[in-house]
Amino acid sequence: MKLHYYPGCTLKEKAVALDISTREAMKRLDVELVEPEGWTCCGAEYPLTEEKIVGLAAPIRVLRQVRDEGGEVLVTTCSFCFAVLKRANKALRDDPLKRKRINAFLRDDIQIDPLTKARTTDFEDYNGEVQVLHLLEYLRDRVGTPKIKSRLKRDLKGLAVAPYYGCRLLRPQEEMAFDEPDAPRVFEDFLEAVGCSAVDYAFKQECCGSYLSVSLPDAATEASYRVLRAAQMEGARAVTVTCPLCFYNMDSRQAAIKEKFLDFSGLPVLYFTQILAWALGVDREVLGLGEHAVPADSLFEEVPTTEVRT
Amino acid sequence: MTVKTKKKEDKRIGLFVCHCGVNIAGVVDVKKVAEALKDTPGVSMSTDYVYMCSDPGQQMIIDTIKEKHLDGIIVAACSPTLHEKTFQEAARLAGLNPYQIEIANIREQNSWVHSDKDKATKKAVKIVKSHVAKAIRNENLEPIKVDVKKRALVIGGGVSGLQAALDIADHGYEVILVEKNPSIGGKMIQLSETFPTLDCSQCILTPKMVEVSRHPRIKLLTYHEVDSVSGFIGNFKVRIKKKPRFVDEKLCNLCGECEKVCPQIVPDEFNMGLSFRKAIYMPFPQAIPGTYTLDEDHCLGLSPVRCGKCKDVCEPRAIDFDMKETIIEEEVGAIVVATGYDLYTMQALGEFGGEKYEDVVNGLEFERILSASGPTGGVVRRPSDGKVPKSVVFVQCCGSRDTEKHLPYCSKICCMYTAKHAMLYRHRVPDGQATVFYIDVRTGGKAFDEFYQRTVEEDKVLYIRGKVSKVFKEGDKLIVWGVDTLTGKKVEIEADMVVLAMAMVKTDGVQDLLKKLKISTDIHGFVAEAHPKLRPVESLNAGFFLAGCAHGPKDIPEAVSQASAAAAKVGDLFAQKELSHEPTVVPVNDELCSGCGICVTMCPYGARTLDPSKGVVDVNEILCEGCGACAAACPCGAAQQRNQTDDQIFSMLRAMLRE
Amino acid sequence: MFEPQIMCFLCKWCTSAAADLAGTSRLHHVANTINMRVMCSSRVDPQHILYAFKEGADGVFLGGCHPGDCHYVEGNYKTLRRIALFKKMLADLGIDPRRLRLEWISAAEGKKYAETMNEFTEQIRALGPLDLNDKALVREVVKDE
Amino acid sequence: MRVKLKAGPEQRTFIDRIEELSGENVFACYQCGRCSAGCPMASEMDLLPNQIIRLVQMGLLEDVLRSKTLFLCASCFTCESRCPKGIDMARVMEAVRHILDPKGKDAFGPGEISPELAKELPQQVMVALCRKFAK
Ligand SMILES: Cc1cc2nc3c(=O)[nH]c(=O)nc-3n(C[C@H](O)[C@H](O)[C@H](O)COP(=O)(O)OP(=O)(O)OC[C@H]3O[C@@H](n4cnc5c(N)ncnc54)[C@H](O)[C@@H]3O)c2cc1C
Ligand SMILES: Cc1cc2nc3c(=O)[nH]c(=O)nc-3n(C[C@H](O)[C@H](O)[C@H](O)COP(=O)(O)OP(=O)(O)OC[C@H]3O[C@@H](n4cnc5c(N)ncnc54)[C@H](O)[C@@H]3O)c2cc1C
Ligand code: SF4
Ligand code: SF4
Ligand code: SF4
Ligand code: SF4
Ligand code: SF4
Ligand code: SF4
Ligand code: SF4
Ligand code: SF4
Repeated sequence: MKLHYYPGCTLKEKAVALDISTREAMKRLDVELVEPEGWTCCGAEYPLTEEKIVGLAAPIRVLRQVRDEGGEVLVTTCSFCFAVLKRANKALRDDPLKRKRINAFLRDDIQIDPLTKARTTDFEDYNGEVQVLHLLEYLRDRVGTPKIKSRLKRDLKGLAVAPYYGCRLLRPQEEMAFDEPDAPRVFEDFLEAVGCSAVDYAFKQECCGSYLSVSLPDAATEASYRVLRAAQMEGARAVTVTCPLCFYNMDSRQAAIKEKFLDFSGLPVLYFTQILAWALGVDREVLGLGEHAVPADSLFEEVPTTEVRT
Repeated sequence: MTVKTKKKEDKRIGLFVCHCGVNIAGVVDVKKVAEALKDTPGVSMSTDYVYMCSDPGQQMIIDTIKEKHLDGIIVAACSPTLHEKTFQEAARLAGLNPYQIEIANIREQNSWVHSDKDKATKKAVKIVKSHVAKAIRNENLEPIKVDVKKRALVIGGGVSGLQAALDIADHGYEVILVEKNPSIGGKMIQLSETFPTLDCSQCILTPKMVEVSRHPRIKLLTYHEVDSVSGFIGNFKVRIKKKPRFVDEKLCNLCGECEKVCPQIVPDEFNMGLSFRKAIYMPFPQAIPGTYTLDEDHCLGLSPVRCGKCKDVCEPRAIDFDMKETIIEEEVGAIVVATGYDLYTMQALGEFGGEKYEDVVNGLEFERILSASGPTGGVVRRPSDGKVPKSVVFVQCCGSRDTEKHLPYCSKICCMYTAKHAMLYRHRVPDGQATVFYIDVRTGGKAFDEFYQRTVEEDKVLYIRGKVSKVFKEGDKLIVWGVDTLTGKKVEIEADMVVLAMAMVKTDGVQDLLKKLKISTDIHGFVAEAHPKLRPVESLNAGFFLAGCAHGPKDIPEAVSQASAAAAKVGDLFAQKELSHEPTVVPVNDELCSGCGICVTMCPYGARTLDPSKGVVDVNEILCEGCGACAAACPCGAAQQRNQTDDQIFSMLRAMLRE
Repeated sequence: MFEPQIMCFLCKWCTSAAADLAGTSRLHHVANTINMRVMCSSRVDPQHILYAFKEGADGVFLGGCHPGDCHYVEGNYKTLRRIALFKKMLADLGIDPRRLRLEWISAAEGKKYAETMNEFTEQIRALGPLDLNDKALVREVVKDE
Repeated sequence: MRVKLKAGPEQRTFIDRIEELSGENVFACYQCGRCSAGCPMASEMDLLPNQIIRLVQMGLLEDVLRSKTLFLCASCFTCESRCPKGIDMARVMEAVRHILDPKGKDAFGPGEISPELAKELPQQVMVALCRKFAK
């Protein structure tokens, strides 16, 4: 089965592991991921004031492309991309004025050839037809736990993993609308489906410092430390994330964290798709574990994962 | 009810124009008005007089009605709110049906607000003419009369229900009190001490409970529920379901042997799940009626094959596994709804961890922890490990005043009970720290603010103005993240226990009952009052009264006042020999009614129902208050208001507007 | 000067009481209005309003209790919805919807009542006499005697 | 220190502009402080989120525009998810940033990222940061 998939720019360069593990895992669930032709960066941040709405043009262009290619659903993994695509899509569905303005904007962009100034393609307004889903949501609602379970090739023996939602996946609830921000289940259910045990800890939905990582590295270090330590105190052997920025803050910053907070001893960080792919039998070499600052290899070695006979 | 009336062509109408000294006559040429209408069809005489409402004025009206055999009169004078009753009475004395009297307001709405004599006179003529048009079409009416069954049903055995039942019974009427739980007492019996005086709750409530159980005119039905209600004010038929208790109340001698042998352990509702009871149990020692109850949902199986241990040890043979649900029928004239409240679930506020952490409790749980009869014998111990907490954080407005995600209203009592909790905790644990997070402290009520001030000043409770965002656990401590908006500091507190002042919400499941009663609620599911200021203890639906927290958040003093007020209103009703009701209602013309049901949805009182067998609407005239909303909505003209029919309105408009 | 005729339907509990209060307070106002007292603003059927226009009213006023204060719970909400809808229809019938005014005036607002009467009369005066150019259409909609 | 409150049209324009840009009713805020209580960045801020909105209510434009807080908000929506009045503080912050002197210095521009750091950072963070804080 073919499914439209938006990797986003980070996955093409810095977070290749997230991209590859996603593809490999989905293959084993009979899903072939296709990228919308000529996709561009979604803008990373959803514009929060009414005057910046041209910022919607980028994500809407992607969504329109998906629609034009006959896609009904678009999945993403990166929480930032997901938030932008989903919110932009909803804004267009709900607000006729935005719909008009963005389409007018995109119409110029597509119909007029910049050189010949001739009209090129016929343009059909985009009205929010495509459904934007996060891969976790897709796995929960479209693939389903029974199917995932039936395809498992390795037994992770209840490996204690702390799910980290961060800030973009569930909030604002009215727009993201797929789980409760303060009592979420979707990540836990995923981990249990692949054979891990989900660690319950108080910081799973606290922010890791996000983009302040650059302008205010100390604050991000501290924020990430709080998350990691809370997970570790509840017995987690690893933290799992959906977003390259969360990954960066929690993984690359660990050296700085250890320097600043002596009580912290390090905790591997994994993309959720790496766990999924591993459980589905993908070879370790393909998982991109080399990108990690905190070695996660040992985790896969040390945890006795036995092959499930099929 | 209509009485035989003359056809409009045959009617003889008399017109009496009042001078009101110079009040009217100074601006309106009253003689001209009387003169102008003399020849209007239907008018058989017209006259003017200086003071119509004076004794000679009234006498003149009476005499003229008799002499001239008038079928209706128009008094053109002041506002009908002033003297309509006066002239109706005069008409009655003259043998005229009082619904044939029309008052044309030419004073307040004319002579007093205009100075141009000519315009005012012309306007007066139009006003009077319109009443002539109406009067010739008025019907003779009689007030609608019904009997009253002088027995009341009170639903709910909390402090409100108990008070209402006692008051009504003391007025001399019979009362049936229905309580769904095995014992009466409601939430109040679970409280430790009560603000603002700190009386022990059980000490003040148990005597009332005993009084109810012994009152010769109160029939107490615990473990019962209302199954259905039909009829109308003064004449309700109620079916009440008796849930099987499996223990004969009269035989059980409270020996407790059954409880000892019962193998089934169940969380104890009375102690808010902080302790356990057996499947056969007494809810609490002072429960009324004093009997054990077998909880069918938790018993191993009500049969000697499955268990039957309790039955074996019961010497008086009180236990009967074969008891069945039965239905009782009663007739009553009034119903008091006193079904109380519940607390909002802690689950709804995931960020506070109420469902996750044992030591995050709600207000009622803390009441049990404070109570001398509670699971810890009155020593403050936290649920997880029984340790005495040295730091307790109280969070106010949990779920209340949250328009966005929870409940928009203020729960009204939590500021007071939080102050009480903090104070009592400090009394019990003198070296403990109590911290309260609040947004506003609302302590309106007699001696309430003094109580709160005492908590702060004498018991040194730290009040922090800000809302808590998150509670989480680290080791065996709870960490509370809040803010002090007064200093602009984000604060973090380590606590051993957190008490959440959860919002008061409608009783779980009460909507089913209210649907059976067909009474209106507000958007939060509390019973709606007829008027927020002037009829606060009556439902909009005639014959229903409300008391206590069923109507909305309130404390005990208010709940009890409301219960007594509701009882007084029931007394009012029962003091009448029969009920009489304005006949200016909107009946239905079966021949015109298409059965579309539009009017049914318009009626705020449920007076109209669709009769599926006849395919037309059925109107209960007792319930109709005569607002006319249905009449305006009926597309077939089948709903006509008595003495304000569409025909009358059109003819009045013609009289007013046609030159 | 054009003297408009204005027909006012006033609910018994609030606006009619306000009109009485304007009287007891001697708040003089224009004599162009004439009042009919109804039990509730929701008693007024659009037919009545249309009929008033047909019989010569240049403006029609409808007064009720403030939202939340209706003696019959929510009659005024029903009126509000009904009138909003009806205004659209008026335009179709060629009657300027501004000729119909709905206002909440409580029993305590005698002053508001008097001022509203003045103001509305001026507004109608400015609009000029109602010219029912499509009387036939109106007649079809309104039943006659 | 005592501030003189001016309830003039200038203040009103500022408040209206914030409301228009953010789409939030700033007067709905009843100063419970919950936004600040849960804000992950509050400890770095000179004014707490609830103080920002309070100053907007009072029309104290200068104080708001001067605050470091505007550039410490991570748009994490924690406050939004818990605000009892449904106010999205991230939007208010963005609105205020929007009316900051357009010719002023970038709070944080791409130029401030060293090439070494840029090599390591995920692309999204640079895009996001510029969107938020650059002119
Ligand atoms: C934590 C806490 C502390 C408090 N402390 C104080 C205090 O110190 N001082 C004070 O003045 N107030 C206090 N209150 C408020 C007090 O509890 C209430 O004002 C009072 O209990 C209201 O009584 P009620 O009879 O209206 O309702 P309830 O006590 O709730 O009684 C309602 C009764 O109706 C029954 N019922 C419900 N539905 C049905 C049905 N369908 N059929 C039959 N029966 C039904 C219930 O089982 C219950 O017995 C406190 C409240 C809380 C939550
Ligand atoms: C500024 C203000 C605004 C308010 N607004 C509202 C509001 O919007 N909504 C609301 O619900 N409530 C409001 N209230 C409260 C409301 O006024 C009272 O609740 C209500 O009036 C109380 O009525 P009462 O009959 O108890 O007392 P009163 O209205 O005080 O009546 C007492 C009567 O007793 C008479 N009297 C006194 N002594 C004697 C005597 N020795 N012999 C004979 N007669 C005597 C007095 O002359 C008076 O007529 C407001 C109050 C204030 C001060
Ligand atoms: S054993 Fe029988 S008499 Fe004794 S408490 Fe139980 S039911 Fe009552
Ligand atoms: S029969 Fe039921 S109630 Fe009796 S002892 Fe057994 S479990 Fe308990
Ligand atoms: S009574 Fe106090 S604690 Fe309760 S909702 Fe109202 S303000 Fe909040
Ligand atoms: S005294 Fe009056 S103004 Fe002050 S808090 Fe109480 S109710 Fe409010
Ligand atoms: S007049 Fe009013 S109360 Fe009577 S039946 Fe009609 S809608 Fe109901
Ligand atoms: S609206 Fe008129 S026609 Fe329709 S059911 Fe009611 S009375 Fe009958
Ligand atoms: S949480 Fe909302 S209401 Fe409370 S202070 Fe912050 S913005 Fe205002
Ligand atoms: S969105 Fe900004 S203000 Fe709100 S909690 Fe996050 S960082 Fe703080």
